[in-house]
Amino acid sequence: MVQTVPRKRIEILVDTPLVPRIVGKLKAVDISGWSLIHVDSGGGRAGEWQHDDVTGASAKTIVLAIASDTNTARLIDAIAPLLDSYGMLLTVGDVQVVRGERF
Amino acid sequence: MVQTVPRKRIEILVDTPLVPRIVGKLKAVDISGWSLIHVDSGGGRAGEWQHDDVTGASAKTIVLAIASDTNTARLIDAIAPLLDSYGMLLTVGDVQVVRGERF
Amino acid sequence: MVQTVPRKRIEILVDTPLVPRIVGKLKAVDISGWSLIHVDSGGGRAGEWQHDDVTGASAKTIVLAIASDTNTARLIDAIAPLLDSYGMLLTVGDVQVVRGERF
Amino acid sequence: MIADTLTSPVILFFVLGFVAAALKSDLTIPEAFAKAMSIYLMAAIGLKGGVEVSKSGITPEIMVAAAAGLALSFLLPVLAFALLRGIGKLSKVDAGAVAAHYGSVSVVTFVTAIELLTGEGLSPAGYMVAVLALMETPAIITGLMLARRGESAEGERNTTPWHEVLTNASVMLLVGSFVIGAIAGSDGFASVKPLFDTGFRGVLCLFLLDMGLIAARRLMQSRKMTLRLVFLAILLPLVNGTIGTIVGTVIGLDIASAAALGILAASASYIAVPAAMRLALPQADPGIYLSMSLGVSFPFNIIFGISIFAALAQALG
Amino acid sequence: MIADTLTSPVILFFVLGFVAAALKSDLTIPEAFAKAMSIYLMAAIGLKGGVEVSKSGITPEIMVAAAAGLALSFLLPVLAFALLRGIGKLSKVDAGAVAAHYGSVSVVTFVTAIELLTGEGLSPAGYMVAVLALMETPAIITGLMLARRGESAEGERNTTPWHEVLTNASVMLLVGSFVIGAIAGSDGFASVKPLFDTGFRGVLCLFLLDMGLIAARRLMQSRKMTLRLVFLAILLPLVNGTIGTIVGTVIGLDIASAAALGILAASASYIAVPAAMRLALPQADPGIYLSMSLGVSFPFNIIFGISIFAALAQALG
Amino acid sequence: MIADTLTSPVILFFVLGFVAAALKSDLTIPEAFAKAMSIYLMAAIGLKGGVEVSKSGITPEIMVAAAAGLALSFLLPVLAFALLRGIGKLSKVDAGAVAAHYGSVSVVTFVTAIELLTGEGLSPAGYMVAVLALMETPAIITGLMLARRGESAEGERNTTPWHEVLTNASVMLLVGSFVIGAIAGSDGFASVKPLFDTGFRGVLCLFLLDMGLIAARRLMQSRKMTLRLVFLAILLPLVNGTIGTIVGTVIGLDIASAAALGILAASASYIAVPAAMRLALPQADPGIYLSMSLGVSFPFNIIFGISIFAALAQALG
Ligand SMILES: Nc1ncnc2c1ncn2[C@@H]1O[C@H](COP(=O)(O)O)[C@@H](O)[C@H]1O
Ligand SMILES: Nc1ncnc2c1ncn2[C@@H]1O[C@H](COP(=O)(O)O)[C@@H](O)[C@H]1O
Ligand SMILES: Nc1ncnc2c1ncn2[C@@H]1O[C@H](COP(=O)(O)O)[C@@H](O)[C@H]1O
Ligand code: NA
Ligand code: NA
Ligand code: NA
Repeated sequence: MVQTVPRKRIEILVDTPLVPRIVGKLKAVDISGWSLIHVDSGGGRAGEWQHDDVTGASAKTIVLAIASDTNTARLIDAIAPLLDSYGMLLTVGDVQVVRGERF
Repeated sequence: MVQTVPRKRIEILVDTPLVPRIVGKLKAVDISGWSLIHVDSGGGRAGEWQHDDVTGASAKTIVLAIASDTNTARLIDAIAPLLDSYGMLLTVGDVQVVRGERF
Repeated sequence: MVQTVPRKRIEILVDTPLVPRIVGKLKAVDISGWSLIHVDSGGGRAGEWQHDDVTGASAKTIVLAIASDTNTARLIDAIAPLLDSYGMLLTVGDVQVVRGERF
Repeated sequence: MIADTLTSPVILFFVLGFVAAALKSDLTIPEAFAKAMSIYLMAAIGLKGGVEVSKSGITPEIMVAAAAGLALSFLLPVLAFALLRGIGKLSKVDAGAVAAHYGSVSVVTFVTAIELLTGEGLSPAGYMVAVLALMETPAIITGLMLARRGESAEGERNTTPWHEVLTNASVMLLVGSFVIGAIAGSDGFASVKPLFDTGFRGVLCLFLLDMGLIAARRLMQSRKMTLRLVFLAILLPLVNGTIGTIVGTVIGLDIASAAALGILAASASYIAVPAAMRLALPQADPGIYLSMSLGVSFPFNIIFGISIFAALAQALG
Repeated sequence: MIADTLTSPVILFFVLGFVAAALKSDLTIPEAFAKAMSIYLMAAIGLKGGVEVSKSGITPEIMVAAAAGLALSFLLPVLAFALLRGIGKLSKVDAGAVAAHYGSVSVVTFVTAIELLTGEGLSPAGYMVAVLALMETPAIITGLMLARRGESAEGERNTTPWHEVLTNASVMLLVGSFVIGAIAGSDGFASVKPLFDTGFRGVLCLFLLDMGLIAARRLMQSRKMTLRLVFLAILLPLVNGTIGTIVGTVIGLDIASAAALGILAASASYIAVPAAMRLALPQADPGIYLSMSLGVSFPFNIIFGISIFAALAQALG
Repeated sequence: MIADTLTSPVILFFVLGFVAAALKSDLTIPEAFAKAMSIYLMAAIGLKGGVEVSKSGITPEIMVAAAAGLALSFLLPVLAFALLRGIGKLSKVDAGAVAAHYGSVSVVTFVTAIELLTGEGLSPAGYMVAVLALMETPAIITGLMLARRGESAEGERNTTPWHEVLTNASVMLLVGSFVIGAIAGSDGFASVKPLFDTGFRGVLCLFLLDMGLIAARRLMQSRKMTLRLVFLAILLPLVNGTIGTIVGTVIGLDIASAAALGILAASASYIAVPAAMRLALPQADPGIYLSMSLGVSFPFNIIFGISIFAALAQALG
């Protein structure tokens, strides 16, 4: 069977206007790539939002990144101080990655 | 290092017209938030579907919710009876959440 | 409490034009269904891309499939040789599936 | 008329879409563009209908046509249900769901009919837009009653989604722009006419291109269609359309409006009713009702039905 | 004018959207369609403004109007800030963020005003488009200064996102098509006029339909609006609009352009400024500034504000 | 002509997009809107071409032009391949992939050329749309053959995606609407002309705005462009366009059609061919072929190429 390596699957739900800042943090801790997943709408304590409400300011996006344990820990440390003011949601899960040496 | 807490990552793939019902169930079991992820198309035993086929009735959406173990168990119990007739797909995974006390 | 079964959650990030090929592989190893998640943009070693750049050729899509361990292993073996030339990213995680006997 | 129909760009674009999908071309119309076009088409016919009614006022003829439309939408599902159970061998739940679709209407079929009829010098009355809006929902009630007859209320009982049905997008948009047209009148309409009138037929071409793609893909991807169901998806428009045209003639509508009523009766919903059924009858199989209404009846009505009921109305009128 | 306003299709579509959302209808306008319409509207008014200025050339009057617009955008937030702190009881950060919105402008309010005023025979000068573009950003600077006054630079200091603010989409598009219109002139514009001129009012109807939906949903989903804030979201347009109209009259603008300057001052941003605030003041609550500008002030300006400042300009002029 | 070109709104919007992206503005055109516009543009030119051919019938001249187009598309990649290997230092696989792009065509470049040429009183013949459609695919075959020459069939051999190539969206849409135009003729076209003719140039402006954004972003985000490749992305259009214009003149086309053939030869695909290459040659680097065709050759052709080959055709004709 093909070799797999354990990596972290990081999901950051964040206001769309703030995505470039998050991507900046990812680059700063040497995470090599990211993908932005389209979120249509959502709801939480602050009420509900829809992607399609002209003012891009209330839309949210999921930043998905696969990273090594070390880089993940560095990212969490870098991002944690922003979590409250930015209203972010950050989850980390375990995955196996095929040919994952490059992450 | 920043503190993380273990939580459940619940993914429910469901017909788009039924999403409000699922969100109702989430609220009923005190899950505080949810996000809807855009699914473009898919296929299964009942054939294939595309999001862009005018009749919204065949589109599907992923309801993503991060929740505590207790709330997750309550949600599963609440939703399980509907799984067949609604044609849903419900998965639960483990994640670490940063500053996750509020979930 | 409702019964759940352990399954694999497979995520394949791949160039949109190649999705039909991946779906063909899924069918070939008897994975019963799949869903395509919309990715808006991303970045990696080869630079950045956006979904909205007229030429569909640089867009990427996530193929999501829930499958049994056996089928997952067969899929990985079938897809691994393509990983490099196709520029794919393949991750596998563990999830619990409700009423998952059919996967 | 059928020859004119088949060389009209509107129909030819539908055929192009159908052929492209049958050849498995990757041609697709972005969802947002298709929705934009359908919003445009509904706003445009609503406005135009309202402007016309602002001229005539609410006449007894309008009331009669409205009553006829309501009655048809309430009653046609009963006949359809019988045929779907008898010939189609469908379960009660599936037969009820399908019957609701055929009692309700398809906005695009109606719009296409208006364009083609008007091209033949047969303009249906403006108030038919209001009849269209009225016919969208009653069939849902009848269909649900038929599907649930004798059903004991066990488990999580799915109640009728009244709210969703009464405020559904196309009813709001049609009724709303009809009212706006009636308030604004010809003068108020003049300033928006370049968009809503001049471009109409061209937009309809592109929209039918998409509908051709969708209808053909639906047919090819469906795993639920039996020959019996295909047969019924042609029989029901014929039966319903004939009834509708006769009713229209009997209540004294002009030829064009009687034909339009026939086409409304013949057409089957594929947006509002499926959404309602998914909520109220989740156990009914969408593969059946969508394939029948969208995959078979829609193309049949566009290509043949419109001409058939126009001819029938002329023969009767 | 208010009676004409209320029977104009443009406003009636806005009302339709508002009512549909209030009834919780599932009517929605696809995001891509809404963005497409707003790009179209901005390109169209930019072009038309530029073509007009290509005829008149850059006159002293234009320079004065531009200076007045800049000054208003810089200074109006100061007054707003005081009212938001005093009456609204907002924190310094929230008050600064909201003040920036009210100093800046709403393109759609401006476009709707142009249409309604022109319908009354009151066409504002073409260069007001340039004034619109100039007024978008200065308020952001003032708002940020007010929010941060006395703040010690602790933790991750959020710097002013100069680059994002100066190159934001609507500024680029308005200024760009203004310049294109000025270069192309009437002759160059002739070839694209069918799209950018003829269809304009109809597109505005559909866009305001969407804005009605969005404004009402925003109001209903908000959990942050207090009566005080609703009151302020009506008071601020009245105060700012009055100041703007007076300034316009005093500096010698024609009646229509003075009214337009009043409406610019009254209008509140809901695209460019929220995006900038999210970056520069992430701790400010979007629930407050979006609900005020989009949920209350926008509808107020569209339905009442335009008529009010038109009447004021006529009274003063 | 170049002076007219540079003050045409069509080109100025392209420049605006390019500048906005270069300034890293957040201005973007929603994907669905861009696709909608490209569907509209293709349907419109297909229809117009078909209507014209419905008047002239299929003449020997058309057959000759079609044959010339096919031959160019088949053969131009051979020369391009040599230059890409020699000057560009590309691998065989990358050179074959790039060569296929330059043998094929860009619909938008063609459409822009038609508009600009027509503005100068030089209308290419209607059948050139058919030539455009014919030139899309042959280059793919040649490019793949060149890339695979001498390659041993090891591993998972990637076969030519015949089906995808032959039924690709733009071929279906161009050929389909061409046929519809030919069937409907002038009379049938009249009813849809307001949409497909009147609005055309305005839509092209907005579409080129998007293309400007995309071309500049592609250039800036690319990490694969060397000076040699930039040079080739300008040389290849010049060489191919000169050959195309000469061939057009030699086979006896009128000046405008010869210029159009030159522009088709000069233009490089960035939709159909990249998709085919991704499937058939996944190991070729999309960063190279997209940056060359979309980032360099497309802007070059739009701004300079069209004028150059128009001048050349006039000099030769
Ligand atoms: N438990 C959750 N699971 C998934 N998404 C959430 C959750 N809580 C919040 N969200 C998302 O985050 C947004 C803001 O949440 P809140 O700050 O609680 O209003 C919501 O609108 C959702 O899109
Ligand atoms: N570590 C990662 N996490 C998430 N997505 C990634 C990652 N690396 C690459 N990607 C995605 O894969 C695409 C191609 O990556 P690359 O081949 O490194 O340029 C990127 O543009 C991203 O969309
Ligand atoms: N194993 C699976 N993994 C991911 N998505 C699935 C899977 N099975 C089904 N789906 C999704 O659920 C939809 C309905 O599945 P089915 O009921 O099997 O036709 C499919 O069209 C897919 O979008
Ligand atoms: Na019917
Ligand atoms: Na203002
Ligand atoms: Na070429």
